[in-house]
Amino acid sequence: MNDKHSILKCTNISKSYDDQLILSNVSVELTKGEIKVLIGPSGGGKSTLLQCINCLVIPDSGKIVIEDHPIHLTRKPDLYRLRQQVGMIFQDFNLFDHLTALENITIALCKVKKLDKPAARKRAQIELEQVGLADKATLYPAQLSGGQKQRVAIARALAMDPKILLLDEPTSALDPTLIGEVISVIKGLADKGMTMIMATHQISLINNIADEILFMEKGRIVEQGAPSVLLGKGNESRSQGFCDKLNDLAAVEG
Amino acid sequence: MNDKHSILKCTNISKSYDDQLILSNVSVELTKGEIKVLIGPSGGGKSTLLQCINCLVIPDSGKIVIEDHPIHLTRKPDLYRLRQQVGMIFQDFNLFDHLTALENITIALCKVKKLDKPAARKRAQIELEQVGLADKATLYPAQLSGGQKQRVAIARALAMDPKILLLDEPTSALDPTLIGEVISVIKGLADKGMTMIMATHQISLINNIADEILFMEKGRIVEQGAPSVLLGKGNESRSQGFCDKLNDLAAVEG
Amino acid sequence: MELSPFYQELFTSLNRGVIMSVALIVPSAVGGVLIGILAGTVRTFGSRIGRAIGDGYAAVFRGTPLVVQLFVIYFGLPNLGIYFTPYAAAVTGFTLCSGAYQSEYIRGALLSIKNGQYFGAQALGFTTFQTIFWIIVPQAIRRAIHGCGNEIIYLIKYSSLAFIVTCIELTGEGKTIATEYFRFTEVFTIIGIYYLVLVSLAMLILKKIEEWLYIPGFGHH
Amino acid sequence: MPTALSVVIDALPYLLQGSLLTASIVVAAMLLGLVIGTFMAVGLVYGNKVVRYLLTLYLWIFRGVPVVVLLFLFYFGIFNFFGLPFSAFTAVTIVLGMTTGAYQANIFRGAILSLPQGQFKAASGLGMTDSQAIRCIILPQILRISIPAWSNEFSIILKDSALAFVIGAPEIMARTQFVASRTYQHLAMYITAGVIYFFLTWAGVMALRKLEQHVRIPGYSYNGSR
Amino acid sequence: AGKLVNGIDANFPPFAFIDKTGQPSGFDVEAMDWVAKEIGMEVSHQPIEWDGIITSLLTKKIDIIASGMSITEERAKKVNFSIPYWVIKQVMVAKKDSSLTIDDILNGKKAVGVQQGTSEAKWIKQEAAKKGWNLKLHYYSSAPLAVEDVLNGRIDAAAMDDAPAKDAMGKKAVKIVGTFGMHDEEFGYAVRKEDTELLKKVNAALEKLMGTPEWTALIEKYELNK
Ligand SMILES: Nc1ncnc2c1ncn2[C@@H]1O[C@H](COP(=O)(O)OP(=O)(O)OP(=O)(O)O)[C@@H](O)[C@H]1O
Ligand SMILES: Nc1ncnc2c1ncn2[C@@H]1O[C@H](COP(=O)(O)OP(=O)(O)OP(=O)(O)O)[C@@H](O)[C@H]1O
Ligand SMILES: [Mg+2]
Ligand SMILES: [Mg+2]
Repeated sequence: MNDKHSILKCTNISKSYDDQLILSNVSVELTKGEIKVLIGPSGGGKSTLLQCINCLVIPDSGKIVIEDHPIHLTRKPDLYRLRQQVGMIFQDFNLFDHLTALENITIALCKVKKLDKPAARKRAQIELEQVGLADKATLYPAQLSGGQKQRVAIARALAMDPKILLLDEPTSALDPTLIGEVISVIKGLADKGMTMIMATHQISLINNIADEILFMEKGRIVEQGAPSVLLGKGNESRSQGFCDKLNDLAAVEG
Repeated sequence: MNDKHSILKCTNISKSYDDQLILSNVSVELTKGEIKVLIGPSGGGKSTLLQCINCLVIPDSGKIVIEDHPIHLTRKPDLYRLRQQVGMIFQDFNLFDHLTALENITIALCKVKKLDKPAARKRAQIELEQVGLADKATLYPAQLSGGQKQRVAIARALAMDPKILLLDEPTSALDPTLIGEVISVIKGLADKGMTMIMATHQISLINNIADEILFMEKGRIVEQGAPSVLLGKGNESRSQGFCDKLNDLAAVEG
Repeated sequence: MELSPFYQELFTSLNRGVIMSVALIVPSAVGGVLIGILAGTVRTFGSRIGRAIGDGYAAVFRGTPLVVQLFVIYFGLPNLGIYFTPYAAAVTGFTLCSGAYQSEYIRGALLSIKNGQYFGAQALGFTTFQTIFWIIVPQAIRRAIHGCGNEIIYLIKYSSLAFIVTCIELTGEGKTIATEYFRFTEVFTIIGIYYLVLVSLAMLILKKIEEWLYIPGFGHH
Repeated sequence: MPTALSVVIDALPYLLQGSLLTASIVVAAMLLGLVIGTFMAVGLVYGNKVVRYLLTLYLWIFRGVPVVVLLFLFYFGIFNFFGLPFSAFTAVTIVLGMTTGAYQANIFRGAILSLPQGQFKAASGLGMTDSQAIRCIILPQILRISIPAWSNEFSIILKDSALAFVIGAPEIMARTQFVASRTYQHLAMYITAGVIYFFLTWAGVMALRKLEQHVRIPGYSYNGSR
Repeated sequence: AGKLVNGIDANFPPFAFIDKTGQPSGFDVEAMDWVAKEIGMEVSHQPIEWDGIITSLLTKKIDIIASGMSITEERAKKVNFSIPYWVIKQVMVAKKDSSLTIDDILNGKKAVGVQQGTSEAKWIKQEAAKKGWNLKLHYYSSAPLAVEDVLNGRIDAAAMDDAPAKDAMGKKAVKIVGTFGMHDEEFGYAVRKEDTELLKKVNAALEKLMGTPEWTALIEKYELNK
């Protein structure tokens, strides 16, 4: 397979709410196995961009092409197909509160992938094991710690065999003591070659797995480059102030 | 004033819920200006201990003495007096949602300290300035960011002129980008000589301001000592595993 | 436009009735809300005895039909030497019944306030009463306002039961004309329109109150 | 002159027969209301402009007009006009069902809006269609949350069912009046009716409590069930 | 044989009421049974709210009203009446131990109860305005309730038909003070305007019944002439 061939290509995505332009002509391209990280100040449009990519928010204009199939933004079946191929992890997990950890995974397998019950359960069990939660299968979200919830959410997304994973600040709703477990699961995915695009300010994630950082501000990607460049000392660009702050925070933490 | 004289002395505090012992014979003593930090695994009893100190949770047994006045745990007026002298900052702020930032501070001054309205407003304004929020006085909690909320909560506690401040994981509900502002306010308080006892896993707070670390596990203080000792490399005690993890996390963050 | 004698008489009566209706509804609605707040608070935070009394009150007045309550108040209490005028009996019955339902909405709202609010106030040295009165209840009222508004709309429609205790309001006046002329369908349709107007008016006022009490972070989604 | 007690005892079987009618009207109307309310709530939240406008109009009329009036309009007017041969029982059930449907729609709408938006987004994110997300994720949650409010609605409809007599279905209240008119024991009869209603309400509320506990999920502290 | 549904106001003893066993009973009910048999039809008696009784007739929910209905001009515009079968007088009822006279009641600033919507209510109101009576009218939802309040002492007297007044005398500590000058009224059966065939048969049967000893026996049984 040609690794340089793009698996996802979003071109000139724009979105506004009530006359306010939130995203203006943003383009992102991902090749297989690539990992991009979105950083930038709050309100910069990171979450909106991620949600536009799998059309949870329908862009006002722009083109989305996944594995050479262009997506019709107005055709529901197209959107459903897109979302099956693009998994998403949210900041606050969004597990289905009325279903157990296992059922959270099986329900999509049954309804969307049309697996039968036993097959779905088998698959779900495997995914839970992968994230180290085989023994929590029958617990409800309210009975899980934050870190465990996020790991179930990851398992749920992976069970759908997504081509790409979108992660929106996957660790920022977690207690400092719980972040570690989620980081290590994400690192594991990176090692296995999962294609990902994530918004995060977790320095350890940025430094260790990102192929490229996209710095977003006021709805535009104002800067992009390898972590070593953007976070490097000599960086004199627009994102400098922000990157310095990130570095500072990391220093304080140390 | 004799700085070595204890300002707060809790002796043999025990507490159980439904036959489950949550705190067993915990004793803590604070001298003026001293800062103690509680660490330990989740469920270890840190929050419960803090809430026992100002009797939000009434201990089953034990003695609390503040500035040489023993507190009768069964006499409501005693409890109200104790709480006026011991300020508390919560993990999730607990601002009064129906009052503006300013009113959050004035209401306690008016109702508890019986100040008249203008005096209370004046005092509240001063406290808001101290935490850098003079311009947010008329906003409601829902309109403030997490960091701002926590700063209002700190201002509200300080307006009551507490002898001691209790802080329960004051930064752990905050986005990484918002933690900094709260840390710097707390550091400012430490510099001014405020007596504090806080539960936190924020390495920068522990390293920079703690006089002593108390390591809590299963309702007991199993270890205590200066940060340099407990977090030092050679520590071979019961808390070792946990402290290593904290150190690791800090390293990862760097 | 000349109205036929039937319609002239009808509208004169209905207009007189609607005044009586409003005179019944307004004090009952206000009284119901006040009792609801009191009873709801006692049922949530009261002592064991207070809670038992509050729960008993709510169970009786929600469990039995309003007609029965009115009947007992008006025709039953004289046996104990207590005489209510028709108007007083109607307002008393409406207020007590409405208060019972309101207390349920208030109770739900009180329970939905996170206990952090309670702790926050306690930690500042508020007494329990101060905490409930200044911190919890003002928030609960804002949460409960939709339910309370619903109950007031129910009250408007139930006010017609005042005829049981000889208090003649909108429906009563209409019925009198309707029985005289035996033209029920027309009369009831017009009564329905009157009520629709009353209810719409109430919704408007409730909306205003809601806006007036509005605070960022409450109610609006 | 018969004593109040003997009148009540004599009338009890007759009243209890009436409570069977009352109970079946209430159960049928509440179920019909549940179906109407569920569909309407979904339409009110997720529907397009026209749907929302029409449903709001329905809400406004059915909440604004007294049930007696609606009953008259439907039984003597609309059903008659279209030649629908509904019995009094069916007619009352339909009208009460449509009325409570409006109130239930409002309850469910509130519940849907109180769910975190993320639940729907997460379902969509997994590739579920909108109707799958609503059926599998949204409805199971909001129906649970709504049980306490639903029990309020139940106790209201239970008492509204007395209107059935307006079109000739003699339930508890009508029977109470019949006996009172014959015996002149009004007070005793009304109190008896009150007690019967009280127990019916109590039975219904308890059953709903049971249901609520049965479908309870860890982590929810639904109102009114500590 | 055809079927007839007779709508009755079951709160109007002794003409129509529900007996101890829960069956419709009363003077009108038994008379109607006889009439139906005579014209070769089956009859059932349907208790129905007075408010809706004429509408029910017009919309064919019932076929005839034989239930103490006064023949009035207004009603005659909508339905056809049979021949009158009973003359009813309007009387005042007061407490048994009361010493009030009719004149006291009309001119002594007394409180008088009437059933709302009845012809006596309308008549007293009009005459009072014309003749300057200073009584104060209270409106009740039924005559028995007015009697109830006479006993409670809230009102001094109640104006009502003589038959139910006699019925009340048998059951409560009240007495009839006397008539108060209102014209007598006549009861008749009501049928739909288009049912001329039915009306003819009913009239014939009714006329025949009134000539038989059964008629006097019925009057005896329900104590209409006491
Ligand atoms: N549904 C919406 N309606 C109106 N405005 C919205 C909506 N969703 C987002 N916005 C606005 O879009 C802007 C970008 O929001 P977005 O959540 O994408 O930012 P972000 O970069 O993810 O910020 P954060 O770091 O706080 O998550 C913000 O100004 C926000 O207020
Ligand atoms: N109201 C309560 N009823 C019953 N058990 C309780 C109650 N409050 C706390 N506990 C239990 O007491 C134990 C200690 O809780 P506590 O909140 O003090 O721990 P902690 O050290 O603060 O943990 P964390 O780091 O998660 O905040 C836990 O096992 C908890 O489940
Ligand atoms: Mg975001
Ligand atoms: Mg804690």
